Amino acid sequence: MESGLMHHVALWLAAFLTLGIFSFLYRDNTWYKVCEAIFVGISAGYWFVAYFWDNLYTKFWVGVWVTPMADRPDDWYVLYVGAALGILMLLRLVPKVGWISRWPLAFIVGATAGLYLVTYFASNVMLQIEDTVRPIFGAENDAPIYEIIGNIVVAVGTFTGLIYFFFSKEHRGAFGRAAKVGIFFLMITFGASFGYTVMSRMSLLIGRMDFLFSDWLKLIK
Amino acid sequence: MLFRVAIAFACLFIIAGVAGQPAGDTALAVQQTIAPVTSLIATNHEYDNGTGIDLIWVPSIDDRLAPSRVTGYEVWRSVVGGSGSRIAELPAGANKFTDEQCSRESTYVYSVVAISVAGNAVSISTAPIQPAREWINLHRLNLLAIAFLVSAAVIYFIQSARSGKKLFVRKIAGLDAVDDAIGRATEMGRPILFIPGIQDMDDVQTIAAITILGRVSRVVADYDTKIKMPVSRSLVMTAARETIKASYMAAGRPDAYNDDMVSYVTDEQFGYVAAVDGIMVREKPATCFYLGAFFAESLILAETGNSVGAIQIAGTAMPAQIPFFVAACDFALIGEELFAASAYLSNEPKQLGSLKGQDVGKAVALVVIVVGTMAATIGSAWDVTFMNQLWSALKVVFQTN
Amino acid sequence: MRRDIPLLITGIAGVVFIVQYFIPHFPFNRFSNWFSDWFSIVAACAIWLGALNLFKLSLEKIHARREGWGYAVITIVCFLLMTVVGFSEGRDYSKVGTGFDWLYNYVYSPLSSTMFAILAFFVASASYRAFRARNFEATLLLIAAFLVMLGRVPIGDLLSGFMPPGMRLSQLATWIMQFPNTAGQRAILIGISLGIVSSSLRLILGIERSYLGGD
Amino acid sequence: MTEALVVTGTNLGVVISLALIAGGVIWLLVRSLKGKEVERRVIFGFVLIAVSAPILFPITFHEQISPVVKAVFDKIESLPAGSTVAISFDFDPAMAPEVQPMANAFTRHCFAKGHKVVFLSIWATGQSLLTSTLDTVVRREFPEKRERIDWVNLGYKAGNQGVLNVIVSDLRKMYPTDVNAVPLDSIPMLAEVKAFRDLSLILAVGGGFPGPKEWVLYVGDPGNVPIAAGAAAVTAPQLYPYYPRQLIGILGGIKSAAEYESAMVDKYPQFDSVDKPGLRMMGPQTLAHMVIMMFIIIGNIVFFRSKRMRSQL
Repeated sequence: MESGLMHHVALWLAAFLTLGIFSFLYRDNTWYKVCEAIFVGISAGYWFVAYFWDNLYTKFWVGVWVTPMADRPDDWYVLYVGAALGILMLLRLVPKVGWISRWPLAFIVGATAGLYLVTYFASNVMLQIEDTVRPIFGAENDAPIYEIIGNIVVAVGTFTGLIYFFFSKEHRGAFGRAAKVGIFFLMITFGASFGYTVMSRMSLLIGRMDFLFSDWLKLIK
Repeated sequence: MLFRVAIAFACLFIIAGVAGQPAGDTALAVQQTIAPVTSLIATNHEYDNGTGIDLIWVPSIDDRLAPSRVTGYEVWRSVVGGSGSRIAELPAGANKFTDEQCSRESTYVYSVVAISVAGNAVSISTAPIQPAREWINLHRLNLLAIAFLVSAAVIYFIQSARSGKKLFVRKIAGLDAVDDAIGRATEMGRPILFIPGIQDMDDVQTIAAITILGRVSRVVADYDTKIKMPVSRSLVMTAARETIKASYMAAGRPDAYNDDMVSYVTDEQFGYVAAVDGIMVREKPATCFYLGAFFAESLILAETGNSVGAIQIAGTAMPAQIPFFVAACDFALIGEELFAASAYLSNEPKQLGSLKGQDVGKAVALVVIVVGTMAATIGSAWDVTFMNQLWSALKVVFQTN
Repeated sequence: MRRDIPLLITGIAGVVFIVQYFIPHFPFNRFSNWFSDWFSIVAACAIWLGALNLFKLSLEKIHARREGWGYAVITIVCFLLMTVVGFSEGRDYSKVGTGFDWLYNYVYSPLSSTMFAILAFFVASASYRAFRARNFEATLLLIAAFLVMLGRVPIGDLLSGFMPPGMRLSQLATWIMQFPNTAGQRAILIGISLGIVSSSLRLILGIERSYLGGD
Repeated sequence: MTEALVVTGTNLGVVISLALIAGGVIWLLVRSLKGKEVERRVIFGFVLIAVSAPILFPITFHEQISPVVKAVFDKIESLPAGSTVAISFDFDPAMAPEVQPMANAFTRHCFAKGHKVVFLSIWATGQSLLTSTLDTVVRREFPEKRERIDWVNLGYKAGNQGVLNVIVSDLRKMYPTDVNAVPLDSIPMLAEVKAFRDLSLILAVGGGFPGPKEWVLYVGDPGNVPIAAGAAAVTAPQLYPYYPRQLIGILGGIKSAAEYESAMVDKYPQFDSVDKPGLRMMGPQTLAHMVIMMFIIIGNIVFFRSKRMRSQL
């Protein structure tokens, strides 16, 4: 791969940065601050470059200029709309007309609101309801008992959980008790997700430790 | 739809008829070659922009022998007045195909070739067909109807609230704490930190965060508290500045506003978190708001905020991150509460009316869940026809595609 | 005027993007693709605003010799290094073997994965601090988390080894994830989507307008 | 049950680190009983020891394979030798510790069964991780397997699910050449593979977007190809709805990777000597989980203690 020296420099650099970030756990210190400054600079630069080449150049410039006419999709010209919105956005740099940048912003907000409204309605409300509506047990009664209990739990949990989210009705009486059961279900959900995630998070730390012990210090083969 | 059913029935009859023939006949007739596919029909693909044509056919009889003598099918298309070409290869047993590469200007003729080791058999060509495009996707009509119902409820309650009808809205603990939390920062002389998530303005959670920022910064402007808002997206920076500026103007203190209240850090998730963590331990904010779309950084932020003794109010609609906020923050807005927050904080009747509207949606969901589960259980356990019909009707209504 | 035009734009865009979902006919069938293209172009333009802001704040800090100005120098140098290398590599800037790729692999990536790994420590401190049986709700959270964690490691099955197969802790953990967890997630998801419907409507109808700023 | 917990690794280091943790926990407990809060850094210290000690002095458990994982194992076992299988590397360095062990185990399994493997990635960040699997597993452990005859590296293509949408019906349209610019038409092992729907199995390793879910929606369902997922533990629950109809099996997180490695060793003893990061990481995982559960217990002792003390006042 790389020459020996370059590889060593790379390893030591990566180790220096790794330990610098870890040092934050003890307390804020100069080493961490240096790593933080490097991180912000390098990553902001990364995205600046990536946005330029991937979006402005590859998407817009290539789309309206480089690609030969015959190979273009029939709606290539709409890319100009994007560029126009982008330029309006950049007018923010000119104090006198900076307010025009609200137009592209308003467009983005409106389009996002419209898109989310229908897609979330379709994929979450409709689909989740459809999934909840299922028999608790079937004709043959061959479903194992844990599954039957599970199905009841899903139906009751979804029902009471939704009741908890009601805003315009006071949580009192039977309704209040149902909402209370709902919050119990939510809490079990949160606990379970938390416990389940621990393994993922630990893996990341193990990965870093592995780098320090084996790649850098070569303590293990 | 009816037409399709008719075709399907026709095919079934043909299969049944063919299968019913004496076996000896076909065995004698087809020594070397194989039989072609039959009943090939081309129809317009419904509800598209005029690019699709559906093909359906009855597989070659030899495909039904075991082991099948047919190894696969080829679909050929020719433009009327032009040349033909092979557009697809399908495995044995296939009986339908959708050609999605059509042009509305052309008329097509299709044929299907059954392939075997011994030789190929070409079917009779379809009648010429031209794809059509439709204006409305009727498959989504159910979605349109239900979405319309819920939206109408929201708009109705907004209107009725406008006309002065009193509305009850339950307490949301995290939002009742907002004023106190800002007041605390003022007393301590420390800044408040507002983190609008790490997504851009094309995420509705970020937009919700910015609308809440509008209410929060209004209080901040009134109290003359310091607000710090590092962001990870440039568009969010622009929108947040507009929002805070408007709040300061509304509070009658435009001079106190400063663009540096909002600063861009970096688009990178963890680079941003590293910087925000640094800001937290150095400036020791009295109150932290984490509202918007969050990923793994949720717990890093919440634990660091806790270590500097900040009051933390969080809210997200990312199901995977809500548990961390619930566990590690003082107040957490769970899912839907994030979207209700700006309406709740505004305390304007028309905004609160929209909350009542979305409750109608929940009521519909509750009824469907109860009725549907009962129908499905009774229907399948005791085989009650009416219940089964009700169950499948509900399934159809809530199906999306 | 400065406020009415943007409100009109939001409303029209919102309605159009709802309607496009139901219309397969050109040009509606392309709208969502167009929007994602447009958005990526706008975001690529807007990052200039962000980068200039980062520069401005850092330079001000350095100029005034404010506390920590040295770190601002490091940030600017790193930013410039990355952009100069990135632009000089051309459009294949991220190909394996380029200088940009080297910086990505040995600077960006270790920093990013270490920051991510720090989360493991915070999971532990949050468990210690937050999982306390303050009330019934908190106790449920605690028990669910405890059981699922136990079920995910071999120790869990060792402890419950006396139970008949099918009722061991690992299976219990799976059951919790499969049923109660599904119920909670579903309620949350349905709620969120209805919340989105109503807040999107508020935006489209122009009732919610704080994001647009003042006059 | 005895079989599920065969602990190997019996050196002094294990004993010392376990003693260290046990002693520390007792010390913590005593302190807590005296009603003192524990500082965060102490907790961090415990996590550090619990994770690093088993890395330095490996402890491994034998994992019992669960049905969702076994389904994948059995599928690869049941394919006739010489079938063509694709492994997609759709992850980044941050996710790699969790999912790369799965990709490596899949690779070994496919080669051990004599299958042909198509490697690719639809994540830009996946290319270098794919290269590292080729270097450390394919070229080192299977030098007899020849590139473009037994395996091929298609590399990365930008376009997310758009790529999948195309390759399901036409591979050459998206990938005219492999990563070394060799035209696909001149690659012997791909002579029969015109599209991804011609494959016998696709192993989608990843966890973000696009990931296994997109493979199911854009390739598995329309192309009628069996798909198996190797996913990060965080995203695995979201894949369960697709099992077993649309996904033949799911590996979720490092635990499943360890189970798979255990199954591999049982079936193919020759792999006992290779690096098994899944099993290796289960040691630190187990210890870390135990330490965290200890903290929950101690945290509650502190809490009840202080509550009682308050009520006595």
